[in-house]
Amino acid sequence: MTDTLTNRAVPDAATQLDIYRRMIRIERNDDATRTQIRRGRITAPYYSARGQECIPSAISVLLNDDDKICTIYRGIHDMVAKDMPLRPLWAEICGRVDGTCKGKGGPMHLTHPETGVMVTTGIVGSSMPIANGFAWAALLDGTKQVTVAYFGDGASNIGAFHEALNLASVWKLPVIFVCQNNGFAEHTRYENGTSVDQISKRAIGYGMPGYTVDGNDPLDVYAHAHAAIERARSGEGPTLLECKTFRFMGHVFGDADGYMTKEEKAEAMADDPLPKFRQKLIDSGVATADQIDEMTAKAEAEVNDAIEFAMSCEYPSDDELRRDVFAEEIPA
Amino acid sequence: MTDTLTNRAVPDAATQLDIYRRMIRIERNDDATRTQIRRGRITAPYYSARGQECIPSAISVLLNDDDKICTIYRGIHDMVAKDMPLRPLWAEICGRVDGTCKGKGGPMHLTHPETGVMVTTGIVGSSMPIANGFAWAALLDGTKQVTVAYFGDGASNIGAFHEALNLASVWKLPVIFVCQNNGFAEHTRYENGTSVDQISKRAIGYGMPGYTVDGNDPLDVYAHAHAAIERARSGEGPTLLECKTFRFMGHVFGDADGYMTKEEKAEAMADDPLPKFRQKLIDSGVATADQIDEMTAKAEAEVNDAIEFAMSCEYPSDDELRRDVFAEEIPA
Amino acid sequence: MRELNMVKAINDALDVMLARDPDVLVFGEDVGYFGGVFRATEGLQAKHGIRRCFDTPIAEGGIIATAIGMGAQGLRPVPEIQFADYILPAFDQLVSEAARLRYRSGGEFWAPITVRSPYGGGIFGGQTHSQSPEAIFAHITGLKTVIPSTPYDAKGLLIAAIECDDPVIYLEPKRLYNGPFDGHHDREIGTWAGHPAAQVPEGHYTVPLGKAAVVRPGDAVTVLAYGTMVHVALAAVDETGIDAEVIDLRSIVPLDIETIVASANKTGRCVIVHEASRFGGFGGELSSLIQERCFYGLETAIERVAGWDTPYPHAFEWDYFPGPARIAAALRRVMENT
Amino acid sequence: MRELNMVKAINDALDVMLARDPDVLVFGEDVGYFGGVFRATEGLQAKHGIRRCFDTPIAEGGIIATAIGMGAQGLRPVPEIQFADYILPAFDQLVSEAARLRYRSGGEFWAPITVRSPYGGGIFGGQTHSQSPEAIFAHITGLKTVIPSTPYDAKGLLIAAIECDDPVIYLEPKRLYNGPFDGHHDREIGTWAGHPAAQVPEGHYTVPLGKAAVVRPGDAVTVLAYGTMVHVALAAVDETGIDAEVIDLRSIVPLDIETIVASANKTGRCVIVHEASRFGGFGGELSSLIQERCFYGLETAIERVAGWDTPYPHAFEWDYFPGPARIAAALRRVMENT
Amino acid sequence: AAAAEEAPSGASVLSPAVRRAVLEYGIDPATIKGTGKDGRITKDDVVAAAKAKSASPAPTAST
Ligand SMILES: Cc1ncc(C[n+]2csc(CCOP(=O)(O)OP(=O)(O)O)c2C)c(N)n1
Ligand SMILES: Cc1ncc(C[n+]2csc(CCOP(=O)(O)OP(=O)(O)O)c2C)c(N)n1
Ligand SMILES: [Mg+2]
Ligand SMILES: [Mg+2]
Ligand SMILES: [Mg+2]
Repeated sequence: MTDTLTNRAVPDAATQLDIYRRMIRIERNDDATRTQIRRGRITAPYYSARGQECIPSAISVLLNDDDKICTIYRGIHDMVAKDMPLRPLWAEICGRVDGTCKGKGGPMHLTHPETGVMVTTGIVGSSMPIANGFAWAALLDGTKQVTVAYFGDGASNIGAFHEALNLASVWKLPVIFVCQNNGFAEHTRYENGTSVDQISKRAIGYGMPGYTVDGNDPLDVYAHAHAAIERARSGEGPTLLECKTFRFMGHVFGDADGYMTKEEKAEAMADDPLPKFRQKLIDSGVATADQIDEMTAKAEAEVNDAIEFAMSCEYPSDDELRRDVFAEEIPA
Repeated sequence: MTDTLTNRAVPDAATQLDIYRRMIRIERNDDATRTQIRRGRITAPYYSARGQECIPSAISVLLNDDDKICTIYRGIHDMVAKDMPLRPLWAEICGRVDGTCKGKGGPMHLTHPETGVMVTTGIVGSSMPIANGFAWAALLDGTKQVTVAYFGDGASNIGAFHEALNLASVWKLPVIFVCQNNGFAEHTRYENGTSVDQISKRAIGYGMPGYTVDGNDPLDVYAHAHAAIERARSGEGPTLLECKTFRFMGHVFGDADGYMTKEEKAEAMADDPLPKFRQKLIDSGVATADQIDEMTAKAEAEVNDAIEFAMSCEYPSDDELRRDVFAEEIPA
Repeated sequence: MRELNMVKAINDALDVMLARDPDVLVFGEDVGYFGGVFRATEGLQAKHGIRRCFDTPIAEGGIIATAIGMGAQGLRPVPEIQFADYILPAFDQLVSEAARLRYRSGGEFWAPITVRSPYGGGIFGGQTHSQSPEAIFAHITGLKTVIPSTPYDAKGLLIAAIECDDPVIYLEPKRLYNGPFDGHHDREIGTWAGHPAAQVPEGHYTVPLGKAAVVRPGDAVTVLAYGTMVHVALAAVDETGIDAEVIDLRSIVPLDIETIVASANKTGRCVIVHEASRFGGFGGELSSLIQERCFYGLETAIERVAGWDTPYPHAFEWDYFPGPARIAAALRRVMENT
Repeated sequence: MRELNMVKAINDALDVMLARDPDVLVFGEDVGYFGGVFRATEGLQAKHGIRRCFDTPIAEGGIIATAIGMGAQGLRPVPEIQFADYILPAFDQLVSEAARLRYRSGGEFWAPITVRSPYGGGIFGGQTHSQSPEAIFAHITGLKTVIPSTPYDAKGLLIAAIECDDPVIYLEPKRLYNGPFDGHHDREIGTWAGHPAAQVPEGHYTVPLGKAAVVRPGDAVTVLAYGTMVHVALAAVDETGIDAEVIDLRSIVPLDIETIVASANKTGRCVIVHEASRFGGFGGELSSLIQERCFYGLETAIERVAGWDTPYPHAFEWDYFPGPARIAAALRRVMENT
Repeated sequence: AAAAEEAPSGASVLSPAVRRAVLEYGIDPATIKGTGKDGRITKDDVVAAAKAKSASPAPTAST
């Protein structure tokens, strides 16, 4: 009952490599984050997106810097995929003044207008309808800018989801609603919170196309994102993409995983998008193992540089506390 | 794409007459309300449901006193259909102490637990998810009680709708969600607020049956309500019924109707459910014109009695102001 | 100059800003084609086009969220929420997003939105069409809250709010739309005709946010009010003959604390008036601020006159409403109590 | 008697009530199978069954609405909202429905629900996982607001809240779950072990709503606090050596005004402490009430020590948090200022 | 408060404004007859008493 794509766009070799570049950058960054936390160098709740790298990577190759994304606490992969620079990202995670938000956003509210990373919320659902505002602005300005709203499967059950999709469709807004369905909302299984077997079916209720996509297959995500973005850019309105995937590290880093069986977890993790796509690139002659290793090393170097940079930055000074509450500084 | 009923229950003659009795009681009550306002005997914003009589009438013949309804500002027809007595109803509209809420609810918040009229909200959407609570209680108590949530087409676009339907479906609650689609939300046309051509299609997104029904045809409403109530009582979960109808008197009594063409309005009003069903009852030999006239006269008398009763009641005394804020009275 | 009532003054402000600034957008339920249930947006869609003034579905959270996104991209949205009571489904968006975007982005972007909403009672609206929610907004850091009491101020403050780069909750005392209601519901109710503040200049002008107006100078007691209560307080002062200084706060965030403190220090006596229920209302903040800053200037305890601590009561509207008699009694008390 | 930390005490209260009253239901996100993100509902589903303790989708408005309907039909739902910051999407249901149902039905039915929610800062939660929203609830007539500060009170107040026929917002200071945090974040942080109020009786007992506790009697100055701030205030008092009377309000609605007034009249000096930002916070109500009732007994201006008027600031958590040093400074000021 | 325990009558309850006034003008409140509610001393009473005091010959005007 969910829609089926007829014209499947296929990324060329360079684009495939670019997708992989983003994926490995995410993966290296995620790995380093967990290491830093484990070593006690940073203290922050961390919502790892290990396993979900493919989704924003295959989408972001189709986006420009001025295309916007609105994402969530589990969204650093979305930002890294959008090529947000890692130094200000890390400085922000560490709460330093050179952070992209002067240290005042912190790990849960990273934003970076230069690369279109506009809203990151800690309140489930809230960023989805905000995406519509960016899209309206684009319509009004007559640009081709699109906005991608990333969210989880659990978030598809809150009222904000409904209002966001209905508004976007009534107004034919250039938004792509991307549900990263990892099967769980915190520790609650999909089916205990969600009344429909495929979230993409909800698109029917908003008169927009809805697709269920293999979120671990870059080519599948790319093809559907391509259609959705084309549709948005040409003024036809929004699309709902449900990308099925898995979060390898549980809800928040350090989580116990007693809420699923070992077999279930092992099976899901066997479908790791990274080694699978790596192998595919090599097999299809898009890249050699060496090229990929080089790319990996480069990503790792960038991450390490960003971390060391961040650790060397100052904390914001006390006056910052009272700045940015309003346009004018508030009195002490 | 919306569901189609296969087994259509047909009301027997007595039931058909009972539906008509409820319809004419609503219509006489509505007519009297408008007269009283016109004559300046009551001051209240009035959301007439003239034209929508058939929907709650054909549903209420299937309900018991302990089945609950949750409705809205445009809901007096739903209450009258549920056989709420008219004296306390009118006393409440007039703000008198003999009102069903001691005059403290007023015309927008009428409730009457004895006939299952439990929640009436002025905030669009808010009563829908509350219906789930009654349904949960019924599940827990192991009764066969069902809850009907009435709401408008415009209300299907607010977040509360989404949360209500998803929760009800996940928990398989005995709720019937009845959208009285009259084509307008205040002065805004259906299609300017709603992204799908049939609201019943939204049921797909919640894994529940959804039907679009002719809300001016008692037999069609009855057949679908019958299926929905059966489903609910047998523990299979909720249903969404979209009943298409029209509000003859605009949004609020006294409204200008410049937001539609004269032809459009005339055409909609030509499908008046009352004379149509009256004729049908006569033609099919269910009742004679005399019987129906007698029924009408009886309804009218009941309404007049209720009005005169209400006007003779006292206003609540000042101490009532501070009662019912909390379980204990608050100090003056 | 033209005389306008408050609805027309608001309409005029929107018209001026739509014409002047292509980034200004006006939208909400029934706002476009129909012109708004209180007529505040009448004619704007016809004049400025459907892209600049448009209808929305019933989805208050979605409306405010859309405004936030627009604002973060540089537009100046002016959404209408039809009644202030309907703001609550959008409360999360206002608090967690609109109010906080500037801070958490380190000043990179913000939500320069102006949420217009009619509020307050005295119109037989019952529980959910009469409330005064200003206190819950005043407590949210990052939001500004503005409340006009005259057509002149309504236009000037609204333009200032739209031009302000912060999110502003602009509450319109709906009881004042057609006239300066003084609380005497049992008398004939006047219109704005002939009122000096109904003289509304054409074109662009502003009344700055954060500047109170001393609407009646006096030496005996300071009366703080806003919205409808300004007119009710003036009536009460007249009726008592007490030489009160009546201050119309006009915006409660930012608050013109200097004007308040100067007056309180001068008179040594204060009465604070608001329609919202008393417990936890904005009067508490005003009273504490004065007490903190003028302690040794106080001759008697500061009084609050407010709605009772009940839901807005359908059957007791005029008992709940803090009318001239209740204010006059408080004025007499603070004058006697020394 | 057993020693329990605050989470365990809350769990115990729920367990007692689930066992005692078949109408009690416990539900929320991750509450059932998983036992709650803070473990407050651990083991309850296994013991009392999936009908009595269950998981919900992420839909705060729907969760509260469901509780309202259950309550109106005579059940006693105890929904959990995972963090108080997530209550906002349910604010409409709490204000327009839960708080108002009894009044507008003329006392025919009501919503005897207890909304449990962890609140407050000091846990590096940033903007949306640290806030203290009590003031916006206190202003809503029809809601009661309860805040425990010890395991003993947490259990007794929670049982009282569940048994209360009104809707209660029960805010759990999450910083106190594991120990009586006194604001010295840079020192080793203690647990509840050995604290007298960690002695939690088995079975059913209540701590009545609306009764404050004088946790440290004194003659020099009255300190009003609740939640985490009780322990921070006690530390500050200790450090200054001032003979302060520290009052733990325990519930802010209903408010134990008698205990407050008696203490303020005795000491003539007051310091009010809360974590929430100051402007429009609950301290304003407390300060005005004392000023109104004890005016001639006040030796010096009432002070408020509170969070700064900024969003909860990720990068400045301990600057924002009203720690012992800030409270001590206020205590010294009110003792000097006469 | 301490002041409340010392003197009975109207002088016992002094508003903050009056307390400051008696300090500024150096006047013993016990010597003032209050004209306020229940014989309470007002700020005006203090000012009047101060005027009366300065109108009477200065106690020690050694030039
Ligand atoms: C309104 C709200 N309710 C609850 C939470 C707590 N919470 C944080 S993440 C989460 C689960 C979200 O699940 P999903 O949408 O599937 O995203 P995922 O974490 O799996 O990526 C919950 C319940 C919240 N942040 N906001
Ligand atoms: C949350 C909220 N927003 C807006 C309103 C104002 N309002 C009252 S009725 C209405 C239209 C509702 O339309 P619909 O759901 O189709 O019901 P109908 O009135 O047609 O029966 C609106 C917008 C409200 N009461 N509550
Ligand atoms: Mg998920
Ligand atoms: Mg309608
Ligand atoms: Mg603005």
